[in-house]
Amino acid sequence: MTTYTSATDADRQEMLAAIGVDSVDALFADIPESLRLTAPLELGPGLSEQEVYDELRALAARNASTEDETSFLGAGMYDHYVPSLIDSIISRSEFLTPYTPYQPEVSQGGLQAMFEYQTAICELTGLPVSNASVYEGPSAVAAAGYVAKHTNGRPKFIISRGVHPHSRETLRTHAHAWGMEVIEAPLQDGVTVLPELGDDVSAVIVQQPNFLGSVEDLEALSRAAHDAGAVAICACDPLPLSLLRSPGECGIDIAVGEGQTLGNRLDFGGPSFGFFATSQALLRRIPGRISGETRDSDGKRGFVLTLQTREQHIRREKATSNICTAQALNALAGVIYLSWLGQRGIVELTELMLQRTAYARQRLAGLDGVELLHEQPVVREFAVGLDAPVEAVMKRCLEQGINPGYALGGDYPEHANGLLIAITERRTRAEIDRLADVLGAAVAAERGRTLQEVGA
Amino acid sequence: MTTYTSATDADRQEMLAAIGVDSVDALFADIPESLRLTAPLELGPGLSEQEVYDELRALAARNASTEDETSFLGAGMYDHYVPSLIDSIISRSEFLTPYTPYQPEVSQGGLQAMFEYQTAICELTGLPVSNASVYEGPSAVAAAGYVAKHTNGRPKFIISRGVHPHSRETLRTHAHAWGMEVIEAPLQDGVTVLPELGDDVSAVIVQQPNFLGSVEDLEALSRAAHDAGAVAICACDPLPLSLLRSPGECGIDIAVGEGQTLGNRLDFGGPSFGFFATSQALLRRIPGRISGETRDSDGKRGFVLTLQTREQHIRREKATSNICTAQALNALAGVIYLSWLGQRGIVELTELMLQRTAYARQRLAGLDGVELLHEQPVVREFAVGLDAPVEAVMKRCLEQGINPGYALGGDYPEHANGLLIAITERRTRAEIDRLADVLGAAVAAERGRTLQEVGA
Amino acid sequence: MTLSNISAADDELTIYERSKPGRRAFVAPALDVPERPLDELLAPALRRERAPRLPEVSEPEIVRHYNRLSKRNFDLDTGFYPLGSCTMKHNPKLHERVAALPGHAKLHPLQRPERAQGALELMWRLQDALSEIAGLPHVSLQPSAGSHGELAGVLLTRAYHEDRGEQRTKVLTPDTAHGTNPATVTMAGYEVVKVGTDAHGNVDIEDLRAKADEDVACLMLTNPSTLGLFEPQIQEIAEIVHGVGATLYYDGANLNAIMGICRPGDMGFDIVHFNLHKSFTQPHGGGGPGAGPIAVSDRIEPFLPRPQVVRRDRHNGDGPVFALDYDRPRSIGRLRGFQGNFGVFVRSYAYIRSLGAAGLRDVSEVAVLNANYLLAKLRNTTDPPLADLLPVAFDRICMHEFVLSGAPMKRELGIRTLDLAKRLLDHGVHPPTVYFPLLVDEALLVEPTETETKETLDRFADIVAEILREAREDPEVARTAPHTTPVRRLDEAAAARRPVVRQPL
Amino acid sequence: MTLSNISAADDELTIYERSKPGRRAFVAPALDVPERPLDELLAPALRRERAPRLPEVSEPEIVRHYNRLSKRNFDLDTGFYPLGSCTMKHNPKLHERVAALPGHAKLHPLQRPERAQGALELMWRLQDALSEIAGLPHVSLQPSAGSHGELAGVLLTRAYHEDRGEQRTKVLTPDTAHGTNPATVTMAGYEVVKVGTDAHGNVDIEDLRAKADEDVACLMLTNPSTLGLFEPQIQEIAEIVHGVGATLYYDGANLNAIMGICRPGDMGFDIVHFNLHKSFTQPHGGGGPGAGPIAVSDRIEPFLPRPQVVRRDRHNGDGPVFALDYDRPRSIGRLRGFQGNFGVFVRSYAYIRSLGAAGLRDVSEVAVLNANYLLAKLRNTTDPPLADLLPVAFDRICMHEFVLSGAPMKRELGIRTLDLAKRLLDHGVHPPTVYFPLLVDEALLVEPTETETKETLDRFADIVAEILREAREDPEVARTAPHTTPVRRLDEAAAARRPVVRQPL
Ligand SMILES: Cc1ncc(COP(=O)(O)O)c(C=O)c1O
Ligand SMILES: Cc1ncc(COP(=O)(O)O)c(C=O)c1O
Repeated sequence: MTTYTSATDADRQEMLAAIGVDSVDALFADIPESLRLTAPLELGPGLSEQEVYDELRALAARNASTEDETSFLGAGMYDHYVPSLIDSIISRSEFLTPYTPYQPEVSQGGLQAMFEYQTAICELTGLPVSNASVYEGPSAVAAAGYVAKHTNGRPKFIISRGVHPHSRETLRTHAHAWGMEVIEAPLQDGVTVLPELGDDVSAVIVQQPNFLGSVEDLEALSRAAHDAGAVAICACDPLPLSLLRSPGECGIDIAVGEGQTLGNRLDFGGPSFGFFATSQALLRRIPGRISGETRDSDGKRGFVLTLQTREQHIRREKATSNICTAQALNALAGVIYLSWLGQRGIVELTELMLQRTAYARQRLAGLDGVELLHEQPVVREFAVGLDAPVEAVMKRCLEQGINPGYALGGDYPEHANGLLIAITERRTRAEIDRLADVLGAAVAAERGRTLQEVGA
Repeated sequence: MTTYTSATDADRQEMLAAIGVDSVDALFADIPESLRLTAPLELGPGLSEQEVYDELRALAARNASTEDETSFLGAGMYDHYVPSLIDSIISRSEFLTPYTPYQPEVSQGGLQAMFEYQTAICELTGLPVSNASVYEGPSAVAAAGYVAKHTNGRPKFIISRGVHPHSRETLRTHAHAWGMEVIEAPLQDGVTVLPELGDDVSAVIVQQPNFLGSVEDLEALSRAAHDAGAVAICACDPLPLSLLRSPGECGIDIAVGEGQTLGNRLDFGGPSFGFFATSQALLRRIPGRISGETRDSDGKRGFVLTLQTREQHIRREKATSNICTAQALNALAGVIYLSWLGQRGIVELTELMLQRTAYARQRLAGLDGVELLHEQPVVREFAVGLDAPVEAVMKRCLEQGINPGYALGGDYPEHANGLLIAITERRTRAEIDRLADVLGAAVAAERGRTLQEVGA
Repeated sequence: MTLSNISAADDELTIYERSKPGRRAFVAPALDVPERPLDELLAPALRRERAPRLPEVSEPEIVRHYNRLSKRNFDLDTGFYPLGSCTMKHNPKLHERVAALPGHAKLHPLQRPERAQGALELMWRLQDALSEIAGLPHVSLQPSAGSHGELAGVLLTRAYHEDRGEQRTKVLTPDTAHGTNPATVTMAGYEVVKVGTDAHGNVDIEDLRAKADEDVACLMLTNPSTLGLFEPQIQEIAEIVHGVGATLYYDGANLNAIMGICRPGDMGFDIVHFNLHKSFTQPHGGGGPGAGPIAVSDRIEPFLPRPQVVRRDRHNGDGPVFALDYDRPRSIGRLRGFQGNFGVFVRSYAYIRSLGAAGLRDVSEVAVLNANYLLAKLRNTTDPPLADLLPVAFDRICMHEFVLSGAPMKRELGIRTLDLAKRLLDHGVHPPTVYFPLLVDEALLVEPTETETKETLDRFADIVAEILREAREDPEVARTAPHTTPVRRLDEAAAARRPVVRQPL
Repeated sequence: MTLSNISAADDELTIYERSKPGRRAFVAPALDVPERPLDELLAPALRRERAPRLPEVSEPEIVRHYNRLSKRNFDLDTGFYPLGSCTMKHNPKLHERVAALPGHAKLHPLQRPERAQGALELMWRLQDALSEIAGLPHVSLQPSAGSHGELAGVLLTRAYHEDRGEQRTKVLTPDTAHGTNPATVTMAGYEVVKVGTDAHGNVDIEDLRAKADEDVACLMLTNPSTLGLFEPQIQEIAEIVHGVGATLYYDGANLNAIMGICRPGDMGFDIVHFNLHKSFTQPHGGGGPGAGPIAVSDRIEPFLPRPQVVRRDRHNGDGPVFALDYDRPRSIGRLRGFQGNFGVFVRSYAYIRSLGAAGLRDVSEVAVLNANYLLAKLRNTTDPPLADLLPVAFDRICMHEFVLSGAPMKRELGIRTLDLAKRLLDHGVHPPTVYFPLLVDEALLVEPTETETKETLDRFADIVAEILREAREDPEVARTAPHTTPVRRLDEAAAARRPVVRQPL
């Protein structure tokens, strides 16, 4: 059994003596006899480090990672290259192990990094204020809804069907507790069409680019929201934002999003981080930590957690949110990644994805039995419809070592055989060509089968 | 193309202006025109980080590592479990990136670690003095020979055939330049038999346990050496030393060895480190760095590189060795590993290997067509002879995902079908049983084939 | 002798202040497809005029910048970190290694379940272990942190009551509760009602009785409480709460005191959250990531978040398969995207496997032993008399942490708890949690954890004594502390008055 | 205000001083075979009575101990490290990642070649690249460091001459040579003969002519020299050396100045060693590991160490196979075990692939540009007049490094080069190499490398100026420096007088 405690038997005896009790059990006297466990927990014996390593390696070996297949999966998290310097920095114990920086004098490293992070997020979103991170993308959408609720107290959310299904469901989970209604705005030709917006609408929530990959007309959407006196909320994908008009320019009040693509690994969905940026007007309603600049008693610049009167530990039931531990280390990876990309690099990276995605879209559109679900401009992801059962087609592709993407049918019954395909900088032309060949063959084969069946 | 330089075009112009030349070429004016390259080197274009990573991953994938097969390979380097804390400590830039500690006031971390390391090596070898590391095992044997040469100036080395073949060859490479003769002492029943030792013998060199796994009678061997006025040198394996009588107890003058087994990965043979420990008498003849305790101007304890008058940068042609850069980071891994094992742990680990090795030896000895090459006591490794062509047998085992060990024939023609098998704590009973089954079957099959051939 | 220091000044630049046009670290992989005009792919009207302003720096500059920044942080691998309620225990290095295995780190969250069996089985086994530890049959790993787990718990409570046709309006929390409890209650659409604490530091049973009525949906409790005291009347409390049909919620932040010793489920709790980044060693990362799984009783199970990791036995004897079950009609729905903070699960699972049942129990025994020893050590210090200057808030055997009051110290020596905390920084020790719980004047909440040595505890007691002796001579030293940190005491008020929350460019 | 510091004292314990009986980190895997009596497996006579005394510490203690120790080191990722002759350039983080891939890190050195094709191909490609950079056709990767490469080179020289039936006795080295050069000559069984340096810092050709005779086996040269100067008469030198039938050896420690600009092979060198831990970014590790591959001409090739990595083309068109060639009858034999420091090869290969031909040339251009800029910046500093106080040893355009003399500073200001070096430590900068080369009085050898920014060079010049201004006011500050380091100036003489080289237990 591994142990991380240092108390030797001699230590224990000395310590008990100092306390003035004769056994460790005596320390648990406050626990009613009837509640004390008499048998050990059913967890089995502890193992040595090597045994645990071997067990976890065996489990990990039963997962097909992006190293084991050519993956075109995206749909909210993406296979980007994570530069080596991120691991080497965030694995430093000084970043990895401290708690939330409650003692700023010995936490300047973390606090300054948060300040740098906030600056970069403001630049990406075109908004003046960012917090230091929230949990992740979909819960950030709900958190934005909570801000809207407090801002205008109206009973309805209008959310586009172009918003990630997980975000929509997460919002619903929360809205129910707030006694609020969630209405979905449909997509037409791949982009959002808003219904009439009455004065009962608290917020309009869209995604940029949306779940099917389309670039939305953010300006029109936020104008519509504002005309109705509603808060305009946008969930956005940070890398495409390097090319697209920013939420801020388009009049969005709250921009949130999933930060995984900024230097965080996939980790089967987490931990990553959510970003949360707002207009100046909403500064004091933001959830979570914010790092702010100040001076020390010698007049030297320093950073502290600021505007804490928003937070649970000060305001308790009146807090703007209950969030406490967030995702600081993942946000740190985010700002390191953005510094690594740099002002020109982020554009070059996104343009590379834009070009390869356009190439892939064209290649696939040219296949028999494959057509585009929409013709809207896209950046890193696009959707196609197959004239064959998508499940069977995917199985065939997987046998060739290609994971062709995300099947849309579950979330979009109207696209029963829809497939969402992501092209990051990791996917080369050769891999895209291979996808086209394999997918084309798989669709042809499946159509053949269905025809036969019909024939039969 | 990746770049790690920060000089922008503007920087370059400013810098050239400050220097007072108008082009970078002007800085190379001292290089004769005829020597200046006019065409770029034929190395191809630089690549992005992700492209280099992908290329190296592809290369690495073409190697069968200890994760890809069940390996019983040893013969000088062993598949031990390297605890996670070693990576996390030695990957800290403060240990990874500094140069040799020429400025002790800002190198106390490295220097104190060396001091701790030297202490642990002294404890393992039972000798009073250790340096801070040499390159690796075999070159350490040659380095020990060099000390002996300087000590008595005699013309002959007697080296046991139980010493690692690479060590013997490395010694020969050096001895030739020193105008010295290298005579090999044979093995009988797996242990060294020394010839008559005359007064022309500079040093007697043995290995513990020897290359065939046998525990040698170190005391008898060093007594013989001393009786002839020769230096007694032992190349030893540090983990078995936790159970075996130490070289110091046995009268050995110089104990050296390969340090890979102490917390260093296999790395296809390097980098690891060599350790080098001696009697007090040889203190001033030791090669390489030594960390020593001293005081600072406030009287505080500190550590410095000491006895530097032995070294090349002070003594130049009179130095005890030419070594400069050694293997500090690997030796650091070594002392961390020894601290991790601890006084009891190192014994527990070695006893586990002892038991499993005994079990494996018995299992294999029981197989038809497999017999032990010797009956001597062993710790982590033993040798068997096969009644079948070893090469063909190994191929069959490898097809089953088992690498059965090291074929001895190349180094020991007298054991044409000999196999050297190592059992570390990584090899479980289940794997040993599997080895027995697979090896047994392979030998049987090959004997069958040879019989047929004979029959035919 | 005055020492100028140019390098220090350089230490304080931000990454933006290091930026210089034309510098770069990233280079893009070669464009390998026919290039099409940008306007064709993205009409100018859709594009931003100016790229976001990001730093322009080389790899060496980035590495040095963040490396130096890191040295301006205090961390757990550097020194003692007795931050009460945060369980700053050692983070085993093995956990980082196994979390980084490509099969974990590079696994896409939407990978098909049949191609992610290892991950799903790991999650299932972790659920199973947490269920055993909590003494409750069902677990959801989805919540991202403790407060997220609290929200899940209260939303489950709502779903439970609504399912029974009840509309309850209030949630009870003790006045010792952590801030996230009341904040969660509000966020879940309930009204907070405070329950008092009695003279022994326990829940004021009478007050509880008075306030527990049919409008109460839930009582949220931390046990041991934030005072570090085990609630001996917990069974009676459970009866009262269940008596009015409310649920009993367990805030698991303090679970480190009782693992393998007793179980919330056995105490009558309906819902428990775990802080995997406390009791189960996920490193805190300077403010996350964490994970806040919840364990619940049978009656709460139908409402658990979607999806649930389930194990299905195959009848062909092929061994079980693990799946994501979305078919949960009464579920409260999702709380976040995908399956939760999987990387955290890997670490906590490795921890539980390493220690096993006996190891986990030993964790709690030593955590409680260390706390009581440090408390005794402090109280037995006579120069100065710490028992008088820093009295323990409630004079009882404590669990894994204890609360001192700095009020007498403030009166006698003229230094506040904050000053003591800041002066501790000069001694290379992280201060305990200060001014929490609110109940205690000038509170210090001290949690040593089980991974600290007796020597470290002794040193801490010596340092505290030394600081107070020093204050007796010259309180100014502590009042103006810290003196040896990268920056001196920072003006938080000024920061809040004129917030500068991003770098002006 | 005096600040006591208990924690600092604790910082200074050794791992042995932290040891406490019964503590442990390691636990053994379960014994899964029938246990046999120890005496049966190892007779008592073979066993040691007492186990080696190793520290008894827990994982948290080990981690904290070495983590804290690390903070007592200055390192390249923390600040400027212009240590002349050591090429302290940035160590790219990618290299650590690729070196750690299991296919590299967990590959046994005796793995059968057909199952290690990736590793052998990588080595072959690295040989190929180094051969191209050196301008010599054959490469051996075996030597473990620069001085090991030197030894290989001189042993090759011996083999070459002996093969031709010659017994030569002397090796020439310039008086500016690094200490490893003469030490190597002795170790290889030759006698050292020093060649002088002329007024311009070049090899004294007349002296060379005088000493170059038929007994000379080799001339070892560093070009650029340890003075940071390129030897313009190199071709003439080659003629002289080859004229007497000797070999010309190139110490590659300074290769960083000329990569892609000119090649030792073209200059007439027969043997070159590389320091992969200098020019090719292997991190120094506080004193290794490194690697010192050698490149040689055709006439030296037959004597290269065993084994050589070779590429064999298959005739079935299957693409090449890579093998270890042991069949080299005239080889000098092995210099070490196995195939060399493979982990270092992986990093250096990754470096060469990342930069490519243009990138490597840019490295040398910027290395030389940075050095000349810093030199100019220092010489143009008027307060104080650094050109007078710290004059450059030879007034020429330098290559990647340059030598200053602290002699005037010592005369005028009363502080020695050593004092300046120690005072630099207080400014968070690592000093240049001091008192080498021996030729120059109070020498400072400054090598900025190409990965430093102009701002860093400017700051360094400012710091030097500031230290000298400070010394003008009060030389005592520098004489007693450093003041802000973990320890103050250490007494090296005392350490050597009564050597304590291990912890007494
Ligand atoms: C008692 C208690 N409850 C809840 C929380 C909130 O947990 P988290 O920070 O993971 O959201 C904390 C964290 O400090 C706590 O101490
Ligand atoms: C000029 C010169 N030659 C040779 C060496 C020796 O190289 P190594 O330390 O790798 O043995 C050095 C190292 O400092 C050097 O500077």
